[in-house]
Amino acid sequence: MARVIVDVMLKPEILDPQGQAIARALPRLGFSGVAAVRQGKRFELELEGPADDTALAEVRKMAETLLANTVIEDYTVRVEE
Amino acid sequence: MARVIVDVMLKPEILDPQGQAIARALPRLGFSGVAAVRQGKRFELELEGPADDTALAEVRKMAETLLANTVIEDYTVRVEE
Amino acid sequence: MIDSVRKAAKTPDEPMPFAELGMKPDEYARVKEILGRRPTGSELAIYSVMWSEHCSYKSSKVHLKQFATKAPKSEALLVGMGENAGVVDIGDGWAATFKIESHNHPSYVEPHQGAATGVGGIVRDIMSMGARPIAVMDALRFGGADAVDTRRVLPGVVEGIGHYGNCLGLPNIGGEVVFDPCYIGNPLVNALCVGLLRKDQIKLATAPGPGNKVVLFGASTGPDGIGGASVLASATFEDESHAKRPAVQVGDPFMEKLLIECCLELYAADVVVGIQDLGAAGVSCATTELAAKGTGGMHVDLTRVPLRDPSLRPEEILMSESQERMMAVVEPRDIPAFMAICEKWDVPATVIGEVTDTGRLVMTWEGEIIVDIPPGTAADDGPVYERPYHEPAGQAALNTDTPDRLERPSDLRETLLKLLGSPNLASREWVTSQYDRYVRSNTVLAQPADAGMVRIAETMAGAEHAPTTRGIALATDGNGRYAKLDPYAGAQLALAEAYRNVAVTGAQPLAVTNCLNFGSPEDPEVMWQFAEATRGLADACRALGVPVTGGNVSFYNQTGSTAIHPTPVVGVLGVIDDVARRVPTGFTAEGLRVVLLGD
Amino acid sequence: MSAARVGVVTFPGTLDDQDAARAVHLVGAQAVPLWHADHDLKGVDAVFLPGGFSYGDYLRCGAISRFAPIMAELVPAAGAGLPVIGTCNGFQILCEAHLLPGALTRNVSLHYVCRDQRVRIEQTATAWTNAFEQGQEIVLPVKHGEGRYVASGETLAALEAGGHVVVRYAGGNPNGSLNDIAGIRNEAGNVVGLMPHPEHAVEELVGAPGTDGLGFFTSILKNLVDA
Ligand SMILES: Nc1ncnc2c1ncn2[C@@H]1O[C@H](COP(=O)(O)OP(=O)(O)O)[C@@H](O)[C@H]1O
Repeated sequence: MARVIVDVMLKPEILDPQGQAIARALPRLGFSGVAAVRQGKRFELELEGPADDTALAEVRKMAETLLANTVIEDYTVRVEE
Repeated sequence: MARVIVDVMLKPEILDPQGQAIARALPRLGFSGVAAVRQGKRFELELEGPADDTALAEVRKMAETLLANTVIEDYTVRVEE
Repeated sequence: MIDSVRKAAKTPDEPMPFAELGMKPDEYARVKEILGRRPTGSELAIYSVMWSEHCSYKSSKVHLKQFATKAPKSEALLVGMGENAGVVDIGDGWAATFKIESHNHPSYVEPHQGAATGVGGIVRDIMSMGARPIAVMDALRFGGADAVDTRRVLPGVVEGIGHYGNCLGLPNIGGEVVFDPCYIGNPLVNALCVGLLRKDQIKLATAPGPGNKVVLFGASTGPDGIGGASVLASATFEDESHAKRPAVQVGDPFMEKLLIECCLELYAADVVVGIQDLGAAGVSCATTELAAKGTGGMHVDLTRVPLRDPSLRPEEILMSESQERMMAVVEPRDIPAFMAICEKWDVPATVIGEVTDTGRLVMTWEGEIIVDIPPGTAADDGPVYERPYHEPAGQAALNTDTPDRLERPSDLRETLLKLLGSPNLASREWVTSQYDRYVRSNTVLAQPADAGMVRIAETMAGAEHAPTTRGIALATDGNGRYAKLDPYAGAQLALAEAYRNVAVTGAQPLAVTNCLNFGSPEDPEVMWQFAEATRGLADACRALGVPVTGGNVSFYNQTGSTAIHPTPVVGVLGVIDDVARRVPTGFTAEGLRVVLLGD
Repeated sequence: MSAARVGVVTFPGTLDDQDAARAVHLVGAQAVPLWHADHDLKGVDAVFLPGGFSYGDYLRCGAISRFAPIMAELVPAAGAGLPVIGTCNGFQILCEAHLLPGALTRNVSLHYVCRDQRVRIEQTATAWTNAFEQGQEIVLPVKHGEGRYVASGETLAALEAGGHVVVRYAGGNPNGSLNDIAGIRNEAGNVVGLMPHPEHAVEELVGAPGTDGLGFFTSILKNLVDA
């Protein structure tokens, strides 16, 4: 059994109101030193088998067609060590 | 400038309806081999300065008080290479 | 090792953690007397939750009785107090069922999920009567509007109620938002749901007919809200991994929406003999109550309960508060049809047991008997307390301190501005705009009206019926400050206000539900407030001719030893013959006369 | 002549299907229930994808629904000219299925919003808006948490240049949509998606004040009769 992580973030040109709201809130809460925040999604997939090339190709297809909406989002796939 | 990643996931014992809904949908969409899915949040923080110990301690405090709801969520903080 | 009945018989003196589970020594002694031996861990789990204040109403029962004994005769009442929710006849073959319930403490710990699961719970109560839920309302109390903690609690609560209700497709047709410093450490989240059914299709929580199957359906069971059960698990198993279980339940409104549609299709197909939602005490409550009201016996194999977390122990399964679950009693020949409907709606369903005529609720775990009890002793014969009460020390002084003492304001304009700017009179739009009031397209009145109204335009599958012009109106009201000054009159004023708000829409008030939010019943001064409020409400219901059909008591609303204001929240349901004749709130045309009624 | 048949799709978690069916009946057409798990459009003349939280809106609104068996039928049929409208969650599904360009994202306010919203009909040359006047302002309810329309710069420019923006928010943008976009159409004009809910504005007694939503339903009737 292997765990694969798919990170999905809005493309840089797409407005991220959640990230902005956090960035605006930080100074009010007494935090300084953060220039920008972006919020995205993280998926943890437990595979039934090993994270071999076939499995990863399959996960990439899932990310491409389901987990991310590539009109507005980018994704990365990686195996958790 | 450094980028710090905060990953926030529901604690393992907490119900994750989103992850479950995705896991249930996958076989119907023709994907097999995934035993479980959990969905969480990923925050990318651009720091104004370097990601030194002080900065990371500050980010950890942000995660604890704002980015994660520690009643139901765990978080991890790491510097992006 | 499993703490089986066999083991319990062999180790009669083994100490059990009853005190940690909130049980008093005399209550534990009664359990031993009932069973004739010490209880197993699983049995203790069942008795401790079923005899808790929350499930057994042990401190309130003696007072709540008045709602029945003083109840006015009502032709409309089809199902009264004691079932999951009351049912009233609203004409043309239709019946309405409604109830209000609190989810105060969970909403303080985790505002979004606490409030969301509060809505989920009351909706399942309504579903379990055989009804389609058709609208929700929410009565909320927070600390001061500018308090830091209110900024944490209020947005989460509103978002939780909004998200769960919106996702179920239930219009939110009204409610209250009140700010008062007394609620700062203990906000109130009271959720109301109303449902609609054909008069002849009422379902009850009962398990008759030996041989009938017991089906658990909906979400799988996880370690939700079983902080308390960890005591048992660790005491019985010395297993560290069970020591820390979450007290928070997380809701899955999508699963609940599927459950609603699934249940309605099951009812229409007539494959349900009895049904019960899984609420606070989960499987413990559903099995003991179904069995107690049925033929009297039930055999359940707990290992068949589908688990989200395979490490759960039987005690934890029994105490789990996982949401979005229901339990049905089904005739064996109907099982295939039942399962097919569940499958259509993607709702997992599992046969976990069978109705028997042994008079015993028996549960097994990996082949061993771990529970063997008379179900009625857990469900119905819990302890009943006549708690002592007396008037609070400062009550008289409080009442002599009248408004006459206040200085008359010299600047009316400033006073008016101050009033308009006060959080308790401000617009509620920030809240109501987060709630869907339009879904189902039957909402005749919602915000800003003082009562919500929905028309009855349902067509129920499996029932022949002509269209109707009827509708129902609902209002909830309550004022903790009045009740603090005089709980007897305060409860009556709450009823009178809700009653008026329903009446002015053109509807005839028919029935009452209530949520009684108080401090600790072990405090005689709080108990006095409770006794006075229930007496007041019961008397007022008799005077106005509307029966109480159900409700909920929430005790222990306090921070340290300081209780909230006594806060009875009263909901009134009325019926209108023709919704087209409803009277909206507000001036509708220029030149109309304005008349003040009453004094 | 038999009544025009408008299919109304129900996904798990769909909420406004009964409302849509009722609106279809109100204008004298026949509403035909379509089930997400069927590979069957039942020969309907047009399809309405109603609002709701299909699959709980988990992952992304409409992301899971677009893989439903009924969509495997709907996508080619829409390509071949079948009139299709999606409101709210229906719009989100149409975007996820790439029958319409762009995407719907979290409201700028980060809150769900339910309110009566003034909108302007920008384009009457569609199967669903031909009963309106060009530029007509009407009031429809909006109720959504993820209704902010976004698309790439080129896509936006193409939408505007082609006259594919069908409905625009007027008097305040409830969600931060780019160019105040409330609804769009495809190239051919048979597929329309919008965030507001015409089906909640068809009777005086219930829903939003007025009956401005009726035009969408009379449009499709007119379209089918004229065809
Ligand atoms: N928590 C709530 N949920 C739903 N509706 C609410 C809530 N609070 C207030 N409302 C609605 O907002 C409107 C205004 O409320 P409120 O200011 O309390 O009115 P009033 O003072 O006239 O009773 C009413 O229609 C009421 O039902």
